[in-house]
This record gives sequence, structure tokens and C-alpha cells, in this order.
Amino acid sequence: MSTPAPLLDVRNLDAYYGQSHVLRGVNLHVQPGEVVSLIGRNGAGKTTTLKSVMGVLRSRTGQIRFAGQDITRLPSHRVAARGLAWVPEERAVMSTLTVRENLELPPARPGGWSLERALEAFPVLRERGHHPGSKLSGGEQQMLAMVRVLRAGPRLLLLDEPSEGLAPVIVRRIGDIIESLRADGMAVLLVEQNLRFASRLADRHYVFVDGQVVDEVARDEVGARHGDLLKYLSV
Amino acid sequence: MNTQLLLIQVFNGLVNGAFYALLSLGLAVIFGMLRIVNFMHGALYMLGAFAAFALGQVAGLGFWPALILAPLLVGALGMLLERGLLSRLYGLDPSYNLLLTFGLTLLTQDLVKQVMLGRFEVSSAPYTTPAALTGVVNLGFVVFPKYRLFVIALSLAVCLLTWFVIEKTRVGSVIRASTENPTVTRAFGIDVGRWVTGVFGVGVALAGLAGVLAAPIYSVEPYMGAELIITTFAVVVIGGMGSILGSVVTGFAVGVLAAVGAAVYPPIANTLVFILMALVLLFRPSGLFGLPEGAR
Amino acid sequence: MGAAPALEARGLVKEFRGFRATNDVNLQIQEGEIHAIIGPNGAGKTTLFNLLSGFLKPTAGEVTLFGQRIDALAPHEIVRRGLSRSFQISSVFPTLTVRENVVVALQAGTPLPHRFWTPLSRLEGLRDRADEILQAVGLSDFAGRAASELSHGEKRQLEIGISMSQEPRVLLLDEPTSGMGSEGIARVAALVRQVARGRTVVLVEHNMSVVAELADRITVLQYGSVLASGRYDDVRLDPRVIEAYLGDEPGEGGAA
Amino acid sequence: MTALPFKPARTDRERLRRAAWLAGLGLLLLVLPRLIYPVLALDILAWGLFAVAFDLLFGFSGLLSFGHAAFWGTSAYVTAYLLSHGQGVPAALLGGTLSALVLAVPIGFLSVRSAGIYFSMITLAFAQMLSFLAQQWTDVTGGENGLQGFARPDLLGLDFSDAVTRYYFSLAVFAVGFLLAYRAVRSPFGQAQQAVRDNEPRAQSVGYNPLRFKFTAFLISAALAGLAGSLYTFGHGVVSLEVVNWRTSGEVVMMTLLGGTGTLFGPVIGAGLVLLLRDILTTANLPVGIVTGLVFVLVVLFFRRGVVGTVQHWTRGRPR
Amino acid sequence: QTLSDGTLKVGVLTDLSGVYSELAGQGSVKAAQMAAEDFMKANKAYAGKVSVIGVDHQNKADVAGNKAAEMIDRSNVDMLVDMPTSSAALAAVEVAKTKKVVAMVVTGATTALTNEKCNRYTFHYAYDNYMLANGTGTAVTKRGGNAWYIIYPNYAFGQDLNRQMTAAVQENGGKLVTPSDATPFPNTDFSSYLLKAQSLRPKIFGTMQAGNDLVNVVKQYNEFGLKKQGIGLGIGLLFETDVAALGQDAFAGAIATVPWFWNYDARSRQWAARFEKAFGKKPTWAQAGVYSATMTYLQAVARAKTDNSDAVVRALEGHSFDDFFARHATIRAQDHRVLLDVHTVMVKSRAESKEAGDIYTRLATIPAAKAFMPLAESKCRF
Ligand SMILES: Nc1ncnc2c1ncn2[C@@H]1O[C@H](COP(=O)(O)OP(=O)(O)OP(=O)(O)O)[C@@H](O)[C@H]1O
Ligand SMILES: Nc1ncnc2c1ncn2[C@@H]1O[C@H](COP(=O)(O)OP(=O)(O)OP(=O)(O)O)[C@@H](O)[C@H]1O
Ligand SMILES: [Mg+2]
Ligand SMILES: [Mg+2]
Repeated sequence: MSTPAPLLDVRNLDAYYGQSHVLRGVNLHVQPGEVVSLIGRNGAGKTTTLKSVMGVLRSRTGQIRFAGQDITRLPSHRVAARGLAWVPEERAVMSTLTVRENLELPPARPGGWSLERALEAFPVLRERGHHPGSKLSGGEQQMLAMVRVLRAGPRLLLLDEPSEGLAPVIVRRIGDIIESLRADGMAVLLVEQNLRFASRLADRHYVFVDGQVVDEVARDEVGARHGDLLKYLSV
Repeated sequence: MNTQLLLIQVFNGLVNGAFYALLSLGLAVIFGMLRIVNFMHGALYMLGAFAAFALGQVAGLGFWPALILAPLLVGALGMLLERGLLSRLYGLDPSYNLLLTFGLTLLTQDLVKQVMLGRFEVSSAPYTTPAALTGVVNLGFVVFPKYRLFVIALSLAVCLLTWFVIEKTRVGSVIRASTENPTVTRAFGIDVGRWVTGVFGVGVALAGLAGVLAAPIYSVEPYMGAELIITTFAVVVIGGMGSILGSVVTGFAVGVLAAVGAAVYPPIANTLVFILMALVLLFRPSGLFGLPEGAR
Repeated sequence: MGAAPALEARGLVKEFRGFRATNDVNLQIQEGEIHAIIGPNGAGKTTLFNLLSGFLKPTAGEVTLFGQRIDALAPHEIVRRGLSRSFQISSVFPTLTVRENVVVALQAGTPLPHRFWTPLSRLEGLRDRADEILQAVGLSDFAGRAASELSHGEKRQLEIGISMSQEPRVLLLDEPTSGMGSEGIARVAALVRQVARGRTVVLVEHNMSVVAELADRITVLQYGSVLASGRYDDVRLDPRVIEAYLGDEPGEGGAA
Repeated sequence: MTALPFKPARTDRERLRRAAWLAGLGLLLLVLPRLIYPVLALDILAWGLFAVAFDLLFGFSGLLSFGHAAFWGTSAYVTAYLLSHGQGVPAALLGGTLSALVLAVPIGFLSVRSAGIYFSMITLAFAQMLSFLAQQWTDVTGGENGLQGFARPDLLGLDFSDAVTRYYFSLAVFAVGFLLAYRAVRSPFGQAQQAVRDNEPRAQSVGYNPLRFKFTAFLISAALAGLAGSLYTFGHGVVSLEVVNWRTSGEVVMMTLLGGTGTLFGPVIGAGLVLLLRDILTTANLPVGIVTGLVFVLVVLFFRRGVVGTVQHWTRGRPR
Repeated sequence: QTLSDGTLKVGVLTDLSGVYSELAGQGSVKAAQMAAEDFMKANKAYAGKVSVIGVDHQNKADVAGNKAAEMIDRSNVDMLVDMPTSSAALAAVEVAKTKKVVAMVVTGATTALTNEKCNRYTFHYAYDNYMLANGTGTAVTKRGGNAWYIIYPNYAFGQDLNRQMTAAVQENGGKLVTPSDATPFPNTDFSSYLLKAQSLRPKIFGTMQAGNDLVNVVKQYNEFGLKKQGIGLGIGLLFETDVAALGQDAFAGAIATVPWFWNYDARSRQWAARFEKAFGKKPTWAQAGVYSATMTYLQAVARAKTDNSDAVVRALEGHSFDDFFARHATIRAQDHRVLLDVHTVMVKSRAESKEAGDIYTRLATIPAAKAFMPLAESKCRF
């Protein structure tokens, strides 16, 4: 059985903030249509990995290939144009824009979600349509941030802690959305603290410790290796 | 004060207001969207006037071509400055933009002066009203120069157009997003740098346009923008930074108020704008049209 | 009639341009209690905190702290009366070091900051206290780093550290465990428990295991109004709460 | 803020470094009138203190005042007025300083409620208002003729007609002002100031009243600017409309920036450099605006830390 | 002859970079140098002993004071000359006074120099407010321009000018159709005053504005078509550079008073030609005045046979002379006002000028004795 070429292939990634060396030799890949999670303790380097892939963090070495092409050197708007989208952990809802303007901000591309579909997914966003982004509640911002990037119809979605600050019902809804995206053929690279949530969705998990990938756990191994995972996540 | 005098002052004020509006609109576009305080705005206004003069001297172009070309030239220069200099300061405290443009102002003023002296042996530029608009119109209550009526009309039209483009199209939200969070906006696939440059160019071109319009009626000299820009800052503070339309309305309103005020009590003329500003701040720290507190 | 409740809201209303984010909320929190506030996103929990801590002025209704009205006071005045809060979205002093973040919070409670002739060395004592707090929130290793250089979860930890350093009589924590890993969650839970000795804690939480573990009583908000209030085990089974908030699979929310 | 925040000295080495700066600067100022023309040296003291006052506000509270000429100028005029109405030097200096402080109350009250660029513009506008006032109020300010030729009566046997005597007297006053600023920064107040600058809502939520801190900083800064302004009048014996002009406000910004924002020592050095440059330009036959403008632009683009900031950056290694 | 340090040094304290640099500036330095050379040629005893330095006061009073002191202390300057802008001039002469050095103010206009701020070592050359207003007011009114509407910038210079101008108009039988209006300063828009003039229809619209404000007034005077409506323009203070800034035609017909202009007569032309050859531009009256002032000083030194200021001042006081610039000149001993003939001129249109730089038609010459403030009015007490 031959595995198809990976959609995202990260090799030997090292990343720096100024002089501090944060990622050390990270290797990971995401296959088309796959949901992969990055888990690890606070400060392990998960967010840094996403930022490096997206081209937002520029001081890094190694190689990042997307759909067979090297995107390591591309500025982030060109990376986005190739079909990657990123939902940052701080959500970055634009406070000076209304909810609707926020939603319409990313350039719409064929295959992306329509405004209607986005509002359908989270009706509260329709109600708040003309509120400035800054006035949304924390959870509402999270929902907005998530559906906003879907307008661009990315092939790979980088999600940083999408369940953070959400009520249990909404967490489940987000899970459903991710499932449906996968069904549409989208791949997702997910950073999560919520292991239960992650393990329901992800096909594979990469475990981060101190800026390195120390383990890789497939979906069917999660049950057996639950103890190990917990150990990685706490001391 | 009788009604006739009042009407006259309103018209005079509208002319001044037209300049305030164009300039503060440019400032507001640049500040509201890019968070750049363009101290150089006055110098660019001055460059607009000199560009009109130079186009006439060097290329033999009259007022009408200059009215189009000079703002474009100034806009282009602005874009170069933004790309070459201002863009190096993004991500730092906005004060540095203010300081940089302050330095550029000093530089530009004296540079223009030296160039003028070198080429024409005077630092000011003689410029006259275009033939089609010389002369006066009898408005019934007063005989008013045609050209001034033209200034009011044109600047009103340009302001409204700018407002429409920014508020009623996607342009505004892209720019505001780029200002607020360039990193994430870029990650959406928007080439932030280009947008910023473009908007800066437009804002600056508005100053250039004001400059061309001013050339036939005001003294065209290297420091013509220096005091004006400070008054315009006050206008912008009165209007508040939140709203593009606000800057236009405030521009005209302050022009009229200042003219009427000056007629009622002349010694106050130069300070009236600042007194207005103090009053507005006392009751609405974010300006008349500005977003109220908490919008950071 | 016993003593006045630690914190009480009566008929609290907050309208934003016609939209009622808080709708006639009545709330009594007794001294020494750990009280959790839960509710769907946008239910008005943070707004309620903003009203209680003075960051928003109520449209109607009143807030009392140990029997004294505080709803007209500015936030810093309320802090001085013993009520302190944390923010849902981390809010730290980015250019100060992690330790200084805490020191600054500590000295706010003293008359020192208004004396510009006092030498900095007067802060030595506070510095030791700050280190203890950093130890407690698990940031000892980061004491000398600028706060802007912390990861998201680390910032959340600092956020709690700052709020706690006030040693308030009433502490409001807005989603203290969000963004934290299981290790952090455990630490925060232990900390809250420890802090709560002799103090009153109100927390907003979406992590039900934390709520279950800590809360003496909980209040459920929905559409700005109180939907239910009482002991965790009772409220958890309330069908309205399940529908509005928990969903039909209880326990889904929260970390592993 | 990229201004290097003023870090409390924590290690002995840093304390030593700070002491070295202090000693170096002190020594330089002591011999200055031997190195350059004494009246120019006097200027450096006055402008240096002015820049320190400005830095106190900008470097440590993040408030960029573009109207500090208002305080400097008012005090300069009041000092001149007092001197020409028979007051002694101490009374004139004190009166000038107080007048700046009094003026700062309404201006500060109105402006500290705004932040960032708003604050800059508002202070600029107020200063402009004052400058128009100074122009009109010719009885006191002499209008565009300015004031000159007022007495500077001897004090305790010091003959102030001698520039060197004036210099050393001014140096003493300068030292008092500088130490006041130094204390204010390296105190819990200074640290609270920085917290307010960093994150106002957070500062408020731990119990600081941001307005009060900004206002206090504003007052201290204005009073010091006033003290500097009165030193200027005392040193020169001349006051003209220039002292309330917006260019004066711009100049002090440039001095601070050139020397190093948030370093307190830097602004003094920056003042020295700017004044020396200005002095060279009086005979160099170069266009003043072009040269100063260029310096300004280059400093902002490539030398933001300023002289002292850069040296500190090197000697400390990595920032923080 | 005794020179304190073996040399005579002239310090030209001027504006080399700002608004007055075209009027005075490098041209003033050049003019002083020419004077020094001419003097040395004529007085062999001083050959090689006279030198000139030019210093930029950047239009700042404090810099002017500093540089004046430094030139005197460090460069051993024996005399200061030029000094545009009132505040700079006043600051510099204050220093010169304490250091006992002769100062000849040419480009500073304030009458304070020969009144409350006068001192033993300071001389006021060329022009002042009184002479400007008095000249224009008198000449214009006498020519039939007897109904005036005057506007003036609301600061000391403008107020002073307005007072003198009003007095001059009234003394010569003219009247003001309405009290003068104070305008803000600086100001760009004068439309309300022009509209007022339009409705009042005075014979003369008198403007006391200077520099850019003046250019604005004149530009708008044309725009509002006042000239076509038969309202003449009387100008308080007009420099050659203002005319150049706006073009001759805009000013055509305007009347002002000047101490000198280059094509006044053959003597003036001759000097102007020399200057133009050396400097590349036609001289302004300020530059010519600097030459004349420098020369007058140097000749006083030659007469006194010493550079001792007190002796030179004695040699200057009461001295009468006549050169290409200062006609029928006397130096009034009591207030050090240098009295000379001045000219009321009308600006020519471009079509009227016969050669480059030919901008004025002389209307009248006011004799030295009548051109300046009478001694009786002077507040000067040495
Ligand atoms: N300043 C404001 N202006 C307008 N609407 C506001 C403002 N602040 C909050 N809201 C609205 O009020 C509602 C309550 O917001 P709040 O932040 O209190 O919710 P929350 O319960 O804390 O939610 P979450 O769990 O998502 O943090 C939201 O729908 C929000 O959009
Ligand atoms: N801007 C920064 N400057 C310096 N160091 C940083 C910066 N941002 C993060 N770091 C450090 O890099 C390391 C990795 O951070 P990262 O944000 O990738 O962690 P994370 O795994 O996403 O953690 P969390 O779960 O807390 O979000 C941490 O030790 C953090 O302190
Ligand atoms: Mg993270
Ligand atoms: Mg909330």
C-alpha cells in the first residue's frame, strides 16, 4: 500500500524568537483529508509550529512543503493564496470591524464558505452582525474566527485551540464542523489542550515536549496509550 | 451682526473649510486606517502647490492639467516615502511615525526653498487664477470670486467620493484590519503592504489636491503648510478619528465657525479652533464623531 | 439576619444600544464561598464581571460589596475595597518582566506608588512575595523574562498570578483554566482552593470538571438572565441547563 | 514602545554602570564651559533639563507631548517678567517654575485623558494657543520684539553678569532638577508609571488610577520644563516668541530621541549635540532645515535608541 | 591709528537660511565684504587689516544674542551689522551694549531701537516703521488717495505701522472711511476684509501686512478684483523679494516707501552693477544698506584713528555724509537714528519695466529731515 504524497510536509524545522531557540528539528506531515493534532504542555511549541508553517514567524530553518511545493520562503499572504488558512489562538477578531466585515475580510475563493453558510453555522453571529468585533463575548469571537477563514476555502486549516473558552454545546458543534470539513476533503492541523476533544477528531496526534516532537500516536492507539499521553501532558 | 455679514462669513468660512476638509480627510484616512500621524501633510500640501507651479514652468501645463497631475505626483511621492521610510517603522510606537514625518517636513520645506532659489531665484512661486475662473459672481448679497465657489464645490465632491469609496466598499475594512493586525490580515492572503501604500498615496494626494487648489489664492511658499497643519490637527481632534465623514463635516463646520467667530470677536480668530477643541475634549474626549472610549 | 453577603447584585441590567446583555440579575455570594458562573457563550458572564468590578456601569440595579454600594465606583477604587478580578483574555504588562508584573500589582495596594521620592529598594520585600506567587502559578522559571515573550498558556498563568497578588477579599476569575493544559488546570484548581480559605471566589468556567471539583454553588446564566442557581449536582441535572449549555452528553466540555 | 524601559538596577554591576554614567555626565558638565563658549554651555544645561523633563513624560509614561514649549515658554516669560520687575534670581526661577506648574493643571487635566497620538495633537494645539496668546499679549511678552536687557541681580556675592558664574549657578539648579527626575523614575512611582503605560485597563484592575498617574507625571514634567525655561531666561537674558513656538516643542523631542528615550542621561547629551550642531550651522553656510531634518530622519530610522540607549544596549548585551 | 588687536573685524549677523535670507543673507555678507575692500583700497593704512565674518542667527533671538557675544569675545569683532527681525536685533544690540561694541541695525525695523531700547553703541540705519508709514501715508494722500481703509496684522509691528500710517493720512488731509481692522497673524485668508473694502469703496486699501501675509493680501486683492473697481493699494512694508514672489503684475500700481532701489540713479546703478557682478544677483536695499553702514563705520574708525568704540561713536554722532545709498545723511546724536532721503515708489507692471529688475517708479523723495520720527517724539535716553 502506497501512501499518497503528503499535503503538508515539515522537515527539520527549527524556530527562534530573537535568540531563544524554540523549535528543534520538528518533523511532521499531514495527508490530504486528514485531521492531525498537536498536543503538549503550555509552552511546548505548538503555536510556534503553526506560525512557522503559515510563514508568520520568519526566523526559522528547515523545509516546509505544501502540495509538493516548497513554501518555506513565501510571505504569509502568498502562503494563504496556496490554500492554507490559520486561526490564531488569540482569535484576532478585528475590533474596528463589525462582525459582518470581519467575516467578509478574507478574500472569497471558489470552494469557500458563503456568508450565508457561515451565519448558518453560528446563528449568534447573524444577530451580532453589526456589532464591532471587540464587543463579542470570548466564545463568540472564537466562533467568528473559525468560520471567517473558511470563506477562502483552504485545503489545509491550521486551528489553534478552537475549543478554548467555549461552552460544551458549542465545543461539540465545532467538532461537527471539523468533521464536515474533513468530509469535504479539507485537511486540518489542530492544536488542542482538550485531549478528549482532540482524540475524537484527530487521525493522528503529534506530541510536543520542549519544542520537539517526541511521539506520534495514531487514532487507534489512543485508547491503549492513554496513560502515556497523560504523562506527556503533566509532570 | 446682520444677516448679510453672517452670510458672507459663512461663504468665506466654507472656502477655508474646504481646505480643512480636504486636509483633515487625508489625515483621517491615513491616521484612521494606518495609525500614522502624518505631520508631513502640510508639507505635501505645499508640494502640491509647487507642483502646479513647476508643471506650468517646466512643461507649460496650465491649471487644469495640473489639477489632475499635481495630486498624482504628490501621491506618488507619498507612496515612495511610505515604502522607503515609513514602512520601516511599522510595529513600533506610532510616535515614531510622527517624529519621522516631522523631520521630513523640515527637510522638504527647506529643500523646496533651495530648489526654488536655485532655479527661479525666489523661494515663493507666483501663481494666478485660471482664466476660466477669474472674475466674480454676484450672489445677491455679495460679489464673490468664481474661483472660490469652484473650490467649495470641487472639494465637497472629492470628499464625498472618498468617503463613499472607503465606507461603502470593502476597501475600508481591509485597511482597518491591516492596521489593527497586519500579521493576521496578511495570513488571510491580503497583501497588506500594497494596500497600505495605496491608501497612504490617496491620503497624501488629497493634500496635494488641496495644495493645487490653494495655489491661485494663497501665497505659494515653502512654509505655507506649516501653520495650517497644526490647525488641521485641531480640526481632526475635534472631529475625532473614528469617522471619515466626521472629518469632512468637521472641516467645513470649523471653517465656518472660525470665520463667523472671527467676525464677531476678531482677536480670537487664530485661537478659536483651539478653544473649540478644548471644549469638545472636555465633553467628548474622543471627538465629535470619534468612537467612544474602549475602542482600542 | 446574618452579616451582609460578600457580594450582591440586585436587579442588575446592562444594555448596549438596546441590546440587553445583562437582564435583571440578582446574585448573592456569601463570604468564604466558591461560586461558579456558567452559561453559554454570550450569556453575559463577562459582562456581569465587568459590572461587578466597575469596568462597566450598570444601566440599572446595584452592586454591593459587604453591604456597601460599589456600582458607581471606578475599577481602581473597587480594588481598594477588596474586590479583584482576572481577565478572560490575558491582560499583562508586556514590557515588564514577569516578576515586575506581579510586583507592580503588589505595590498597588500600598501607598508607595504615589511617592516619587521613595527609592526602588523599598520594593525588596514585595519582590520576595512576588516570587512566591510565581512559584504558585508555575512561572518561577520565567521570572526574569518579558511578559510579552510568554506563550498563550503561560500568559494565562501570569494573569491569575497578578489577580491573586492583590489578596482580595473577593476574587473574580474569568475562565481561569482556559488555554491551560491539564497540568495547569490542576494547579489552578489547587490554587483556587487554597486562596479560597477565608476568601470569596467567583469564577466563570466552561470546564465542568473544574466546576464540579471547586464550586460550592453555581449560577447559570442565559441571555443575560439567571436560568438556575444552586448546588452543582442539582443544577447539572436541570433539563434547561442541559439543553442550553451542557448538551446531552454531560462532561464533554473541559480538558482530559 | 521601543524606548528602552528604564530598568531598576538589580545587580551591583548595573549599579556601578549607573554610577559611572552619573559621574561621567557630572564631570563633563563641570568642565563644559572650558570646552565650549560658556553661553552655549548654559544653553545646554537649560535645554538638557528641558529634554529630561520631556523624557520623564515620553520615555516613562509613553505620552509624547508635542507642546512642551508651552511650559518652557511660559516659565521663560514669567521669569523675565519677574526679573525685570525687580525680583531676585531665586524668586524669578521659582516663579517661572510655578507658572509652568499652574499652567499644566488645566492642560494636563484635558490632555491626559487622551492617549497616544491624540495626546500629542492636543498638547500641540494647546501650545499653539499659548503661542498666539504670547504674540498678542505684548505688554508682558514684548510681542515679536521679545524681552531683553532685564537685570539679573547678584546673589550672595555671585556676579551674574559673568557667564561662567551663571553657568555654575545654573549647574547647581540643573542638578537639583535632574536628581528629582532621576528619583521619580527610579521609584515605585516610576514603575507604576510604566505599568500604566504598558496596559492601562490592567493597571486599573490592580488598583491604579491611571489618570492620576499620568496627571502627576504630567505635572512633574511640566514643572521641570518650567524650571528649565527659567534657567534659559536666566542664562540668556533674552526671551522671544521662539520659546513658545511649535518648533521648540519639536526640537526638544529631537534632543531626547537623539540622546536616547527613556534613559534620562541621554536627553542631556542629545541637547548638547543638537545645540552644537545648531552652533556649527550658524557659520557653516548649510541650510539649517535640511540638515536638522535629515538628522531627525536618520535618527528615527536608524538610531532610535539614541546615543545613550545604544551604548547601554552594547554594554548590556541583549536587551534585557 | 590704534587698533586694539591690530585688525578691524566686521560681523554680519544675519539670516542665512530663513525667510530673510533672500533679502539680506549672503548678499549682506557680500556687501560688507565689498565695503571692507573698498575701504582698504581708499585707506592704505588699513590695507589687509579689515575682515568680515558672516554668521547665521537662524532668526532666533537667543542664537542672535549668543553669536553676538561669541563674535565679540572670541572673534574680536569690532562692529555688528544687518540683524534682520526685531527680536534678534534687540537681543544682539543688548549684548553689543554690554560689551561696548558698535552695532548698526539695517534690516531690523522696530522703532524701539531708537526709542525705549536705544543705547550708546547702537545705530539704526536704513528704515523703520515710522518712516515706512509716514512716507506712504503722506505721498499717497497727497496724490489724492485721501480715503483709506487700513488693515494691519495684530502684533506690535503692525499696530505701530497702523498708528503711524493713520496719523500720516490724517495729517495730510486724508481720512479713514472706517476704523482700521486688526487681522490675525499669521493669516492666509483676507477675504472678509476685501469684501468689506468692496462695499466701503475707499480710494486706497492700506495693508500693513508683511512678508507672506502681504503676498496673500495682494493675491486676494487681485482675485476679488479690487483694482478694477478703482481701489488702490497702499503698502506699509514692501521688499523687492515680495514683488518677485508674486510677480510684478500682481503688485502693479501699489505704492510703498523704500529707503533705496537699485536703478534710482546713476550712482546707485553703478554700485548695483558692481554688486551684481560679484554676487550674481541685483542687490536689495538691505544689502545696499549693509554696504553703506559698514562703510560709514569704517570711515568713522579712520576719522577717530582708533577702533575704541567710544571714540568711534563720537566720530559717528552728528556726522553728515552722502553716499550712493544714504543721501543727505546725518547721524542723529541723540538717538542714533541715521537720517537719509527715502523714496515713495509705485510698482510697475511687467509691460512698463524697461529692463530686468526694473520694478519701481519713483513718485516722490522724502528728504532726510522729514522722513523719520522727529527727535521730539523719541523716547530715547542714553
Ligand atoms: N460593549 C458591548 N457592546 C455591545 N455588545 C456587547 C458588549 N459587550 C458584550 N456584548 C454582548 O453581550 C453579550 C454577552 O457578552 P459576555 O462577554 O458577557 O458573554 P460571556 O457570557 O462572557 O460569553 P463567553 O463565555 O463567550 O465569554 C454578547 O452577546 C456580546 O456580544
Ligand atoms: N514572542 C515570543 N518571544 C519569546 N519567546 C516566546 C514568544 N512566544 C512564545 N515564546 C516561547 O516559546 C515557547 C513556545 O511557545 P508556543 O507559543 O509555541 O507554545 P504553545 O505550545 O503554543 O503553548 P500554549 O499552550 O501555552 O499556547 C514558550 O516557551 C514561550 O515562552
Ligand atoms: Mg499556543
Ligand atoms: Mg466571557
